[in-house]
Amino acid sequence: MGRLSVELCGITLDNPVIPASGTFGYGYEYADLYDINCLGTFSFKGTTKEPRFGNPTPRIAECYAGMINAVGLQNPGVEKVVAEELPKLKKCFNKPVMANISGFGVEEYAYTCEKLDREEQVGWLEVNVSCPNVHGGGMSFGTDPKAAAEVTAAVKKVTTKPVIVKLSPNVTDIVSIAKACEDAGADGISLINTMLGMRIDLRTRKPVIANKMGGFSGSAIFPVAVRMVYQVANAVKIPVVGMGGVSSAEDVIEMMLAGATAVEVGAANLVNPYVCKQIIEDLPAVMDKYRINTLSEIIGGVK
Amino acid sequence: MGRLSVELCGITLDNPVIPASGTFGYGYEYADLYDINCLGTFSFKGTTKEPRFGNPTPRIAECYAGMINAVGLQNPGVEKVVAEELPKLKKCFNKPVMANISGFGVEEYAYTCEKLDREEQVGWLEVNVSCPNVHGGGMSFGTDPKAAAEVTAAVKKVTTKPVIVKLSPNVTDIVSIAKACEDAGADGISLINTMLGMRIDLRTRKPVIANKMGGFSGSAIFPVAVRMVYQVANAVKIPVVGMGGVSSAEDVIEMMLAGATAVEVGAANLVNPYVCKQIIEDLPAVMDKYRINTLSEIIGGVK
Amino acid sequence: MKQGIFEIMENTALTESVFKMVLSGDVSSITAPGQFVNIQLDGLFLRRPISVCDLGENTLTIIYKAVGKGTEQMSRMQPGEKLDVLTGLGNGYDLTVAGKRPVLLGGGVGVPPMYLLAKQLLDQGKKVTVILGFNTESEIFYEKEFMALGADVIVTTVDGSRGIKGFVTDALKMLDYTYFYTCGPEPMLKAVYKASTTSGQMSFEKRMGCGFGACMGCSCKTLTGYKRICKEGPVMRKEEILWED
Amino acid sequence: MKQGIFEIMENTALTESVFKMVLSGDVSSITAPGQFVNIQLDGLFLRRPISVCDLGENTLTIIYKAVGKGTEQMSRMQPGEKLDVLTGLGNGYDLTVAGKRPVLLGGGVGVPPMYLLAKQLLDQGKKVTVILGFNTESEIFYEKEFMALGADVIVTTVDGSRGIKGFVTDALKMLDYTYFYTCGPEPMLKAVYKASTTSGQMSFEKRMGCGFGACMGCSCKTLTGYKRICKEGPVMRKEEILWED
Repeated sequence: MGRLSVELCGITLDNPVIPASGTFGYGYEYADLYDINCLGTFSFKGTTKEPRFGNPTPRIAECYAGMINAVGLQNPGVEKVVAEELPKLKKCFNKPVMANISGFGVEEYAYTCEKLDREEQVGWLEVNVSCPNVHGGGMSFGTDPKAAAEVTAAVKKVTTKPVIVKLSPNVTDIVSIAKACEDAGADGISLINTMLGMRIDLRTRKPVIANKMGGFSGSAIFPVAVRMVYQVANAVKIPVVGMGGVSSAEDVIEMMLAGATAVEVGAANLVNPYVCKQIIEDLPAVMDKYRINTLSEIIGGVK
Repeated sequence: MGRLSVELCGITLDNPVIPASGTFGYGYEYADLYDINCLGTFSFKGTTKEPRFGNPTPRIAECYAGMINAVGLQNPGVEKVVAEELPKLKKCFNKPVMANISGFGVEEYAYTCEKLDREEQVGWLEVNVSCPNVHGGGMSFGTDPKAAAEVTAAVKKVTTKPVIVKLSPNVTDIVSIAKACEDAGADGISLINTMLGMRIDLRTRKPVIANKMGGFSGSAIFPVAVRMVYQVANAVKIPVVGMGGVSSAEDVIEMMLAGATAVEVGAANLVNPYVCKQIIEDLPAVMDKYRINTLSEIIGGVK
Repeated sequence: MKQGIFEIMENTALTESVFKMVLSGDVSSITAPGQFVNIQLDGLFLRRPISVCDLGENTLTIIYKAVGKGTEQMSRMQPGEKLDVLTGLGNGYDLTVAGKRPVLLGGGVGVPPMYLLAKQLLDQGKKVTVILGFNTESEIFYEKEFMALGADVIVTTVDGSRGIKGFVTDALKMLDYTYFYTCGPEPMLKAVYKASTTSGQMSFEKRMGCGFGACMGCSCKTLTGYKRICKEGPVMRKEEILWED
Repeated sequence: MKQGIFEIMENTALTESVFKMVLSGDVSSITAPGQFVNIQLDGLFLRRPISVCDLGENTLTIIYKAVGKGTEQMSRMQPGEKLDVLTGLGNGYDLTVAGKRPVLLGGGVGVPPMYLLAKQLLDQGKKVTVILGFNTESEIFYEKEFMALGADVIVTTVDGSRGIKGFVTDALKMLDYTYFYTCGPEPMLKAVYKASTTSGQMSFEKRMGCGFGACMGCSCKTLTGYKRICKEGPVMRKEEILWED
């Protein structure tokens, strides 16, 4: 175990830095730039049962210290991910990968998880409950403790791999949702997914993105993420993966002090494709500066 | 009626620019810098029944494109506001002012509103429902449609002045709360109050602010504010006052397109004390650029 | 793709709102005309993608229109200032299928990528005709530069204040050509698609997130599947285009 | 209070982490030693408050320690660069009550405001003793500058590497004085409060929001009511101080 290593649901990570789902594809674009085996792991593109093109374009808007995206879970569908993406991934990444799963109904989540459970390279299942529940009036699973717990329980039934439930921050009481997932058997919680945001183009007087609203991410949301990670880490016993606006080694440390066992980096990858590699390289010096011996010792260490 | 003027709950504003409560004191600090009669109006420091010192210090934290504050409603109490602050204000501000009211119980809100209702210079009562309900388990009034409606109804009983309910964004469903307030008689809705955020000092490993968490404001939160203003303006018939990260004439126009009748400017005042004056001066040229004849015509004009 | 720090050598106005910037740095990852670079600007979150207009051994020229926060900020920058730039993005134009007499059609800020393309096609001994479309005379730029390369240059203006009155397609109709390459606003691309009598390639513009294929922000549907404008594009072959109306 | 654009004339290191910056601009709103300025920095939201060390006709000197993002960024700035500065903030020291032999105690980055204060007291013909407290010899700055003003200067270091070994209060005990003025970290202020045998004034530091009295971010309780460190402070009279432990 090195200075940077942490344990996430029974699997040791060389370091806590994890590119977040949707900002790292299935790894190749980045593998062309650097050896992605330097990462703790990464969470691959949100995968659904069926292939999806996603939303109409424009899907992206600029914001102060952040961006909005409304990609809409574009992905080739789980069959193709298993048949084509994972074999390719194996060639450039030799660590367990985090499989990010989305769905629009409980059975759909379970179906996709079951398929990915059989894949050797999958270390963890990260279940994104921010999607709208099409059988439940369209509200996101992640805004209702019961719906989030239902998804968790259904997924747990079909896998022996650790299940990390990824929560939406667009809720009144994040703790109640995290606890419901824990009670339903979740092995970990990751948060925060993007915040719901909107921008309007003054020239056209139309929303900047075709979908009107979208997921707001980037440095701007960091303080909300730190707060929610702190609240959840203090309320559950399972490990918490912190994310939301992380873009530096300092941010990683702040998230870990708040209670994160590992830290995902999202929007920052899109601006600086080398950011995760740089954070990992920066960590030892920043740890020295703040007199941190090993990262695992500071998890939840805020006084 | 000039190009910039708008009507808010029956009172005409020369322009829609309103410094937000808590960033403009009772007006004097700024009256030393410029003639504050150029403003549409301003919302004075959140006033409670009893005098309050507020939270321990530090109360302020820096964030990417924003700040966190946990002042804790420091104010001299409504008696002193009526006896001392309002007479002083009259000397430097000759327009109706927006009285911002907070409370920790329904009766307390009503008490304070009733006192301020009698003051001639008060044009609107802006009722901040983000405070914790001490008789209701400490959850904020603004997170529960019923509690928010109860405060609204209690306040409406004791005043004939327009009541604008100021909503917290830290909720799953902002529309349900806005509608509950409208149904309870609110004459307007203002939003968004600050988002709950947290920062940790890496040196001390303590939260940056003494109160641990605080209200996150500044440009960073603008996309969330635009989204909520848009959602609420499309759901209620009463006027909406938009705020959250506004710092330029362009931001004012974006908020109005989203559905705001008037726009409050908060954290930006603390960084550039002249910002509201500058926005008002910039508006005509920015309106020309985007081919806007009068501001009142663009309210809710997003396509 | 490469990330590099570039120094501004020149940043001058070509028209009221169009600027030419010459950057010095490592351009080794740029392999084809029609590729673009993605520029980081202080205080802005996303990079700004801008197509490459010309290449030297250690320099690269971009031409951009100051229309938003990012490009307006760029227009105020001075020689000597530095920029963080991702280079070598996108597929670029395929020159091998040009035939003997290719025609290049650029509209407004779609004109710049035609320059490097014309240069390389002329180097290969092709007879190159370039049609440059603008709204009005005051917006015209780079006409002389294309002439200096040795291309036949036709200018069109919508208001007829210079050259042929009308659109680039009005000039196209009068030409005999083996292949076309084009870049410009989508309505123009559509018009060229319809008016052209040969095969060709067109460069598309879409709001991007990353610019290097990671975020799926700029996806589009084509007759050969989903593509990312930033990665499998921005250049598409006429045969694969699916207009979504 | 005034808002103004200032040009950096000088920005040099006095120790490993302490820097002296001379700014040129309109200083007319600065009325007393012990006041501060509030500086806007690119990419940071809140301004950074820094106390005034010296004043010229159109210049102002600040001395700051590079400890966080803001001050580290300042330390990398070059002469010729411009800064947006709010000047004339805070009450400052009241010189009228100094008596004949005031003592000034500065600790670390609390030393700078003592300089303008010493200068003005000496101009009024007072006999001024200055006690400068540091941790160790390598952190000492401005000793010679205080001497050049004509003040009696005593240096203390915690580790005894220079001057008196110990704290400023160890030097204070040996002096005969009519009044004290002090600025430094809170434990030092507390020690001076206890050790001093006369009345005096102390300057407090607190994290601020606006710096001009609007946000109530830096409030404190005193024996004479609630005060804002940025407006009714940063200087408090010994008699009004309420230590909150």
